[in-house]
Amino acid sequence: MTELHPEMHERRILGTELLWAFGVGVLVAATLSMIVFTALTMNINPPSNVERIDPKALHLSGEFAEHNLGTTVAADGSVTTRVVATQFMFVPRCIAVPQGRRVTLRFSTPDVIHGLLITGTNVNTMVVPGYVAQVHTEFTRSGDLLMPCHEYCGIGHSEMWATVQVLPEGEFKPDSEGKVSCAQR
Amino acid sequence: MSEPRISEPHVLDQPWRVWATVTVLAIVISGVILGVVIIPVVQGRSAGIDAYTAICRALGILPGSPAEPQPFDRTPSTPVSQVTWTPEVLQILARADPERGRAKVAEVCVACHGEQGVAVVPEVPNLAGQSGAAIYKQLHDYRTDSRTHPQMSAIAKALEDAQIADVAAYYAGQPKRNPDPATLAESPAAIVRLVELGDPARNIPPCAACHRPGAGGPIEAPILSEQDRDYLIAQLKMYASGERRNDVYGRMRTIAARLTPAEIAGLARYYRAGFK
Amino acid sequence: MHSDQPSASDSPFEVADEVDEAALARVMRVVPLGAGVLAGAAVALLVLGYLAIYLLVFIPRGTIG
Amino acid sequence: MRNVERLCLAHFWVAFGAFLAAAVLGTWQMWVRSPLGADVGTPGQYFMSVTAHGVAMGYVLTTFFIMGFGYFVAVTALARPLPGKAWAWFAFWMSIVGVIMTTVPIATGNASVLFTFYPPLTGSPWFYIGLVLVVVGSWIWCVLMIVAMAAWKRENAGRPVPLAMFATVANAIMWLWTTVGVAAELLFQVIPAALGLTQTIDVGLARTLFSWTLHAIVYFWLLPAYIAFYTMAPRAAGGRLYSDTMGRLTFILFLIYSLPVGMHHLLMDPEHGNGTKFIQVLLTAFVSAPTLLTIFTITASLEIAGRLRGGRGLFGWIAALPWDRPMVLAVGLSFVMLGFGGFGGLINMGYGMNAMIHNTSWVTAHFHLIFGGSVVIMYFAIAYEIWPRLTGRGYTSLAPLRAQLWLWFIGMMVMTLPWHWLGLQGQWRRVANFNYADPIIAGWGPWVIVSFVAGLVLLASALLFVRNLLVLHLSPQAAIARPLYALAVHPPQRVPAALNGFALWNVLVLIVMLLAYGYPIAQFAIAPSPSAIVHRIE
Repeated sequence: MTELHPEMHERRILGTELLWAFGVGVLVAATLSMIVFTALTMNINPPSNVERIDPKALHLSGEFAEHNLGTTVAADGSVTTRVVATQFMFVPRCIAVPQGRRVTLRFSTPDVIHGLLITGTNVNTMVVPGYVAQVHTEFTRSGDLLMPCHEYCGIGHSEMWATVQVLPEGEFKPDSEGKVSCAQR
Repeated sequence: MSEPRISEPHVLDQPWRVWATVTVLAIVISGVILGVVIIPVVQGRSAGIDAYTAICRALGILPGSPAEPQPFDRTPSTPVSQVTWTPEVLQILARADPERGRAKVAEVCVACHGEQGVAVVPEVPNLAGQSGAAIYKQLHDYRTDSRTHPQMSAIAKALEDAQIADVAAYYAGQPKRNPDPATLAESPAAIVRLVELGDPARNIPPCAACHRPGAGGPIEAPILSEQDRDYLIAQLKMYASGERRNDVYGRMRTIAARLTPAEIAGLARYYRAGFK
Repeated sequence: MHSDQPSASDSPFEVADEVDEAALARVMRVVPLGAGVLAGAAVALLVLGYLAIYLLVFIPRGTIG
Repeated sequence: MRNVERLCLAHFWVAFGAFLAAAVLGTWQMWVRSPLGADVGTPGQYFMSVTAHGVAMGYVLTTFFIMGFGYFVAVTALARPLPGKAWAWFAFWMSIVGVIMTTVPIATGNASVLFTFYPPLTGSPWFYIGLVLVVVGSWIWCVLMIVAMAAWKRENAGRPVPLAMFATVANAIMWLWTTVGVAAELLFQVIPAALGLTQTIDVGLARTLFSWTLHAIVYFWLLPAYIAFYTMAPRAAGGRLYSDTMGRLTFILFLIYSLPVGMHHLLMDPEHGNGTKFIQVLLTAFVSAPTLLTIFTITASLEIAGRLRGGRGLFGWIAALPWDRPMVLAVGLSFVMLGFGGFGGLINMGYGMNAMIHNTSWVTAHFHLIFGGSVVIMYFAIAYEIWPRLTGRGYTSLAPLRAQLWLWFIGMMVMTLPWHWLGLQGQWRRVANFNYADPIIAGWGPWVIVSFVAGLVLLASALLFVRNLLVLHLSPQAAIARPLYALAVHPPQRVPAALNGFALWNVLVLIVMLLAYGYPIAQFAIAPSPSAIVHRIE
């Protein structure tokens, strides 16, 4: 070793490591820049909504009282769906949403931690007692989708899911109060 | 470790300290600038949200996404039950006195529900060993007309909160009679399955997930073992038809509506089991 | 040797190994070319896969905010 | 048998005993979830099993293995007696008491809250108190590791701490930082609620505190594998470690970056804003740096070995490696699983993209590949490597060892690749059964069965592993042929203080943690979330 200029040797090793580290840095930057780029141009964020609500009195609150749940079209045309996740069901159990329109989904729970996703879409959020979870999205394809609870909420957790009907524009018809319910099939 | 050793090369150490600190802090600060300032402000601009609001939303000081307007609330409505499980209510339950409850029971409840909570009249629920929270919830609901019954509504309205808690504590303290496994084994497999596993195909959770002691379900869920058969059948039917609706968020209305009459009868038989 | 020390007498890290220094010097002229290519290709594939999933699966499922 | 060897073996056997039980439970769970298991088990039993599987694999296997391995490294790498051996035994027995206190309520169904707790669900207080005892036992281990290294440094002023010990102490210090979050959650929130002293829990705060621990704990489990990569694999392959400095830097980077990133587990949570989530996503991207540095350094070390053994050309050295040696084989298989698992992890940390796979089988697949695959296979390799040194006995044949490693690799790959696929389609986690009558779910059935079959392969491998060790205990006495720890191409003569201790890095960890977690935790004091009523599963 000594006859081969160990200092040079060691420096070369560190040089290759630095070169590699530089490459790693470039790749890390590439993954991050994808995130930043889509956040800036397409407004992509993880669902975040630090909006507090008392889980103990959720059923007394106006917004998440039983008959306000489901999908509503407001006067300005905005679509909001309100769902309660409770042990061990979603209320309502079937949700109608329009295809290709911006939808705001709002969830809360009166009891324990739940979570949900809608299969084949990017709708995914935790439902934490004390907060209103909110997802803004657009459903790109019509059809019936599954909305299961994906966080352990007790022994009955496995049977907790709802159906999401993504309705084409023509079939998505609000009633006189602006509410839209699932089509009976 | 904090004291540098004499023979360690400090000359070499200085750049390590400086550059490590600079690099790590640069990464964190770039994260702060991007995540808390640049991204929310740009997003807010496209959604018509001012920069201050967007930054507050990114920090979680204001609710909502920096990229979307917040929806409006709907007007309040009539809830199906007025009971809330606040620490104060749980305190009332915890401070209840079974002895005062015994006196009230002897005065009012005994005629139908029995001294020890074993019903003496048909279609009346057994209350022995029932969860105190469940009894409290039902009496409270009778008082607010969330649930109605020719006799019970009037009786409950004559009771105060603390008295309700006392009665609940008294009956909750009566000995439970655990279901007799031999009797349970006689139940049809389909009914046992419904109790233990629910029915995934019909989206029915297992009854045991809420109605067993210590199941971890809703606070107000009653314990069903040894319940009166006719009472259970009547209640499940009323839930199914929507005649009874003091179950918060329709948890029982939804499930009962999916049960067949045969299953309702079978479940009522199952839960009566062990009651000799 | 202390009795607490496991029997293998695994010694501190300086214990000489069977590597021939001349041979080591020879291979060190090539190393880490193979490793760099192999690891570089693997990591590049990972990042390409990430970008592919981001653009081809995630975005088409609908934007969220 | 001497005392330290007994100490190490006691820890390892507790770890692997728990591992075997957890492997049986895991396989059973996959049966229950599959279309074949529609009538097997109740949800109550299933969640009891999931709790036991998680506690056994995540807390018992890991903590006991890491403690035993740490004692072994402290004695062998530093070549000096272990300070505070009585304390080490005390910590062992305290942890054993903790494990028993935890196991009993799980087995009676009084703690089916899974190993990640989920307040406001609460189980029996004994469950949590037992876990606290295990953690306190591991804290004693941390102190012993730090003391051992400090004593060595006093006696060897100016010399670089052997890399194996440097890394072990890095892990010990990281673990002390890591456990702060979960300890705060358990001691101030969950245990008072489980004891009935409080009736409500601030769930947002509890989740945030747990996230503090949740990612770094995985690196605590991971580091023994990396210690083997750096200090054992090069010598097992017949080569040298390419760079000792990079080894030190890697473990330092783990110490810094594994902690302020836990909030990427909360990307879908409502209790934090986008901005604070983004900061931790950015830091998460940098936690890939130590792993990517390791991939390069270790591959280069193996390349040295392969070329010394006559391998030529760009990739000829790969074939020339001694794949018949369990340690070399395990490193190769571990790297393959690390690659796939790392890919899954890249997707997980994708900020908004996390929504595509959060709480789906994708995540389950990811951590089974990374931890159950690439890390646990290195636990096997470490056990195979040091068991002869602890017992003074030799293997009569290496074939069953290789077979066991291959079975584990095949089982893990075949189990987790379908999980990735199913997760992408939205198959969710933590359920006792699926409604295979549903048209969306029906198509998943065959893949769930494939992963169940792979689970059987894993179970066979787990049994073979324990059998291999038991057989060794009965084998004849044999001398150990080969020293354990690898030399570096350039063994360090002097290293800067920054690379020989942790004072600087502890200060940096503190600063970064304040920046990353300061406000997210303080917000619960500024504006507490409305609390949730405790739901008791007892």
